[in-house]
Amino acid sequence: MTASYSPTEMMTVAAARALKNDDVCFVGIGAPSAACNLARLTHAPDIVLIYESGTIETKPNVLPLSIGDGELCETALCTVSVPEIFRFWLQSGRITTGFLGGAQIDRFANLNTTVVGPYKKPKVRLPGGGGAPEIATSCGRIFIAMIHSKRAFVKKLDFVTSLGHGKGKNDRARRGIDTEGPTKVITDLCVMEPDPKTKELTVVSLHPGVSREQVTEATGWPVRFSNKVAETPPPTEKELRVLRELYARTAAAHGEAA
Amino acid sequence: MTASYSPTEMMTVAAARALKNDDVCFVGIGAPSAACNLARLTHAPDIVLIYESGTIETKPNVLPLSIGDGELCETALCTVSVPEIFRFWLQSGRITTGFLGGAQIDRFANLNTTVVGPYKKPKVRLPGGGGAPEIATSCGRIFIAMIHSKRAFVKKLDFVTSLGHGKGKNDRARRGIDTEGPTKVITDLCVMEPDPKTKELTVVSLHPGVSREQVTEATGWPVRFSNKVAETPPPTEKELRVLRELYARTAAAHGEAA
Amino acid sequence: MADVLELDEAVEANVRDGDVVAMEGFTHLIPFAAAHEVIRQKKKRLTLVRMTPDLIYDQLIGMGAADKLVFSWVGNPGVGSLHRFRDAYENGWPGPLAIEEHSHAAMANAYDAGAAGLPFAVFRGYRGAELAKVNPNIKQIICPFTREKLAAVPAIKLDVAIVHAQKADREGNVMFEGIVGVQKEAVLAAKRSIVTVEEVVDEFGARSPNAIILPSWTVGAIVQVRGGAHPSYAHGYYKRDNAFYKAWDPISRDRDSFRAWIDEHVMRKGPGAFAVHAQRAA
Amino acid sequence: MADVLELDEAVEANVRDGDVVAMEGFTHLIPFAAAHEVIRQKKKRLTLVRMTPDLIYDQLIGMGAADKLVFSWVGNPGVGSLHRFRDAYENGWPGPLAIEEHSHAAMANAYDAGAAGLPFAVFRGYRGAELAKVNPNIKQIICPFTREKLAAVPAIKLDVAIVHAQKADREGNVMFEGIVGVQKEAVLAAKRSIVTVEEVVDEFGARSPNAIILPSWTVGAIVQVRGGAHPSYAHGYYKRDNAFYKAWDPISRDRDSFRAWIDEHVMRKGPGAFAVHAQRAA
Repeated sequence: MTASYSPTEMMTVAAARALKNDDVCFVGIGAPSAACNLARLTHAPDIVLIYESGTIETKPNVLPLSIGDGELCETALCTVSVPEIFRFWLQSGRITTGFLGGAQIDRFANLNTTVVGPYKKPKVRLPGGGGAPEIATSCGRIFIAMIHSKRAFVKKLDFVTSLGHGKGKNDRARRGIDTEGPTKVITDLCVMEPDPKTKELTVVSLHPGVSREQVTEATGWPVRFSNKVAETPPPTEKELRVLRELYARTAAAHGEAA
Repeated sequence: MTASYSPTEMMTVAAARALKNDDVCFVGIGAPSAACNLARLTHAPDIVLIYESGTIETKPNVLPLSIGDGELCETALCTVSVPEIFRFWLQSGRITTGFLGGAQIDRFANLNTTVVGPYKKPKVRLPGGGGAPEIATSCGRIFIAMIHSKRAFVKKLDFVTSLGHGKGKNDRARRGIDTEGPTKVITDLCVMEPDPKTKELTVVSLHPGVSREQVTEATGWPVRFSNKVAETPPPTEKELRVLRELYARTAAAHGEAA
Repeated sequence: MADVLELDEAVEANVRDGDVVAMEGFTHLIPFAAAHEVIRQKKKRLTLVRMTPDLIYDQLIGMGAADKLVFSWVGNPGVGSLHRFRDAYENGWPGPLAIEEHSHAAMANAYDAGAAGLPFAVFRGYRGAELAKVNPNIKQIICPFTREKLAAVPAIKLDVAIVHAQKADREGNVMFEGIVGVQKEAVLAAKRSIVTVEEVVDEFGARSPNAIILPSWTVGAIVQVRGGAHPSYAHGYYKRDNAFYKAWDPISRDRDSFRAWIDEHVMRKGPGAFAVHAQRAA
Repeated sequence: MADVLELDEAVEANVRDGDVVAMEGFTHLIPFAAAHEVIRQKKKRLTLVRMTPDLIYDQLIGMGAADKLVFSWVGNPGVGSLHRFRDAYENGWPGPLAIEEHSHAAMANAYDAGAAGLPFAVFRGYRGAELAKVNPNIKQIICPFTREKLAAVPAIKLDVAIVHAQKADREGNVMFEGIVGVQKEAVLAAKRSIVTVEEVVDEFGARSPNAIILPSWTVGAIVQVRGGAHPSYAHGYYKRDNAFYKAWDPISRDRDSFRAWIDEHVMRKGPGAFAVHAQRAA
C-alpha cells in the first residue's frame, strides 16, 4: 500500500532513485535539486552535491530557490569561486553525474533552454544555457528530468543549447567527447533511456497507471518503447514523506522574508 | 657625520632609496628582500611587498631565509595560491616594481641565473629562473641589485634567463613588451641606469670613496659613465641602524631552531 | 588607495555613459543599492556584463540604462522570466537591447582571464552547443601539444566593476566571504571599481591567512551601505529575501507597475533605505 | 574516499617505480616524512616534479630515486646549491639525471591547467628568455582575438601527488592554511595522492566557508605524521627549521657524509622520528 502521489512527485522520486550513494553530482538549476536532495535524504546519504555557485558537498535542509542561496554555503564542506567550480571541478572530469532539465528535448536528448523560434528573433526568449553546455559534456553521465508534453518533447529543437547524443549513434565519440551523455530521461509519465546502438530515447519504464498511448500523445516524435517495458515502482511511503517534508520546510523558509 | 658602513650596506641602502611609498613591489628571492624591507621601515612605510609564495602586503619583522617563510604569511594582509600570485597579481600588470638579482648581468641588464657554461653541459649549474623571466617583463620597471665584479658583470651572458633591454635601443618594444624593464642597477660600487637611447647601462652615481677605475676594473665590458656622475649620499645613521637591527633580528630568529 | 565615499559620489566619479560595467554577485552579495544609484543618475548606453542578470539588471534595463547585455543565464532564479529584459529584447521597450550570450563556464573563464591580464580564456566548452554558431566571440583553439580542439573567448575587460562585500577596513581593504562568485575577478578585470560594504571596521581582526581580500590599492571607491545587497543577501548579515524575488514577477510584468515601483523605491529613495533590510536576522 | 593508512602502506600502495611524482609545498608544508619513506622503499626511476626542488629532492636524487627532474628553481633557498642535485646532474652520481626546466609562472600555470583538466596552459611568459629555446615543451600560441603571442606549456599530469597539510577530519577531508602553494592543484592533477597531516581531528569545527579543503573523494591516502614537514614548517604548528637548512649545506656537500646522514636519519628511522619537531612551539 502506498499513499496517493502526484505525477511530479513520481518523477522526482524516480530521478532520485537513479542516483547512487557514491555519486558526485553537479546540480543544475531547477527540478534536479529536489531529486538530488531526496536521494541524499533517503538511500544515498553520502552523495556529493556540488552547485555551480561554488558550494561543494552541500547538505541543504531546505531546497534553494536560487542556485546560490545561503543555505547551500552554510551547509557545504567548503565554497570556492565560480571560475574554480567550472575549471577544477566540472571541466576536470571529476563529476560522475550531471542533472539537467530544459524547455525542449529531442529524441537524442539534446536540450534547448535558449529560445523558442529563431535565435535572432525569438518567439520566446528563454534563460539560456547557464552551466548546461559544459555540464552536458564534462560529467560522466547526464540525467534529465522534465515534465512530459508535446511542447517540450519535440521533433526538432529550435536551438541546441546543450548536446545530448547529437544526431545519434556514435555522434558524441565522433566529436571527441568521451563522456556518456544522457543515460536517463525521467518524466512525470515514464523513464526513457537511449537505445544502446541508435541512441534514440526509448521508454523503458512507465509510471503506475500511465499508458503507452499517453506517452505517445505527449511526445512530438513517434516514440519507441523497449522490448520489455517495466512499471516504475511507485513512491514508497518514506520517499513521499521525506520529499513532502522537504517541500514543506522549503515553503516555510521561502515565505518568511517580507 | 655618518657611521662607517660596508659596501653591501651601501648597496642595500641605495636600493631601498629607489623605492617609493606608493610602489607595489614583487620581491624576488635573495638580496632584494633586505632593500624592500629597509624601504618599508624607513621612508616608504606604505610600500606594498608581494612575495611569489603568495603573500600580499607582507610586513616581516625579520628577513625571510626562504621566499615562503612563515613570517611572510603571518604578517601579510592575505595569502593566495602560487598560481594566483603569478596570474592575477604578476601577469596582470598591477606590480609597479620588480626586484631582481643574478649571477651574471650584461651591458643591457639582461640577467643569467641559469648556468655558467653551455646549457646542456654547464660548468656551474645555477638555480634557474624561478619567478625572474616573468617578473622581468610583467612589472612596470625592474631594479637590479648585485655585487659588482668582473665575473658577474660580463660581456656576454652564458644564458639569458630574464630579459633586460635585450640587444639595446627599442628591443623590448620591438618584442611587443610595454613595460620599462631595468631602470636601475645598484651595486656595492655604484648606481647604473640605462642610457635613454641606447639602453646601455651607464654609471650615474658612485658610492662614496669609489673611483671610476674601480668600477671599470670590476666590469667585464668597457663601462660608460654619464656626463654627470653624482656621488651617492652615504647611508644615514637611521638607515644603518634600521638595517642592522633588521639583520640582527633575522640572525637571532634563524639561529633559534635546533 | 580606495577612497571611502558616499554612494552618489562614487557612482558619479566612476560610471560614465557608454561604459562596460559589471555588477556581479552570484545570487549572493548583489549590489542592488549601487544599481539604484546608477538608475537615479540616469546613466545611459551601458554595456551590462553579468553571468546571471537577475532583478538588478531587469531594473536597469527597464529604465533604459543599457544598450547591450552580456550574460550566460538570464532569469529570475526559481521564479521565471525577467520581464523587463524580455520587453526590451523582444519589443525594444524602452529601447533596443543587443545581447552577447555565453555559457557560465565561458564567462567564468573570461572573468578569470580578465583578472589575469590575459587577452583570452581557453576552456573545454561549447562542444556540440549551437551558441558557438551565433556568437562570433566564441572561437576554437588547438592545443599545441595534444591537438585537442578547445574553446576560446575574449577576456572580460571592464570600465567599471561594482560589487558588494561584507566588510572593508579603515585602510580600504575589502573582505568577502561565502559564495564569492566572480567578484574578485571582476574588480581585478576593471579599470575602476566601486565596492559597497555592510560595514567599515577598524580592523578585520582574527581571520584565516587565506581570507578572500582585495587590497585597497586594487579598489576604487568604497561605500558603506547597510543592507545594500537586498533582496540578495550578505552571508553573516541577512538572508536572501526570496519572497521579494517572487513578488518581482507581478511587479515587473507590467510597464506601469514597474515604473511605479521604481519611482517609489528607487527615484524617491536613497541608499539609506536599504538599512532596514540589514536588520533582519542573518 | 580517502583511506587513513600508515605511511609505509600509503607509499607502497601509491608510488610505483617509474611514476611521475610531485611532492609539493612552497617552502611551507613540504612532505619530508613521506619522501623519507619513498627513500626507505627504494623507489626508482621516478620523474620528480616540483617548482623548488629544495632539500627533499636533494635527498631523493642523492639516493638514486629519480631519472628526471622537472623544476623551475633548484637550490637550498637562501643558502646555496643543492649539492646532491648538482652531483647527479653534473657528474652522474649516483646515476644520470635528466632535467626539464621551466619558470615559476610556467609551472604554476601548468599545475593549474592540470587541476582544471586542460591539456595545456596559456600565459604571458618567457618573453626574451632563452629557456624557450632549450625546452621543447615551451611553445607559442596566438590569441585568436588580439593576435598577441603568448606562451604555452603542457599541463602537469601526475601519477602521484604527495603533500603535507595541517589537518584531516575523520571523513578524510583535508584542510590547508597559510602559504598553500600549488598543493591543491597538484592533488587535483594527480591520479593518486598521499596527504600526510599534522593531526586527524573529529571535525574541522568553526572555519571560514572559504577554507581551503580537499574533499575526501579527491584524496587517495591520508597519513597522520606529526612534524612530517620538518625541516619545512606547518603554519600554526611549528616553525621552519632554518638552522637545519643551513646545516644541510655541509652534510650534502660530500657523498659520504650525505649517505651517513641518510643512513642515520632515514634508513634507520620511521615516521615517528618526526614527532619531536612538532613539539617546538609554532
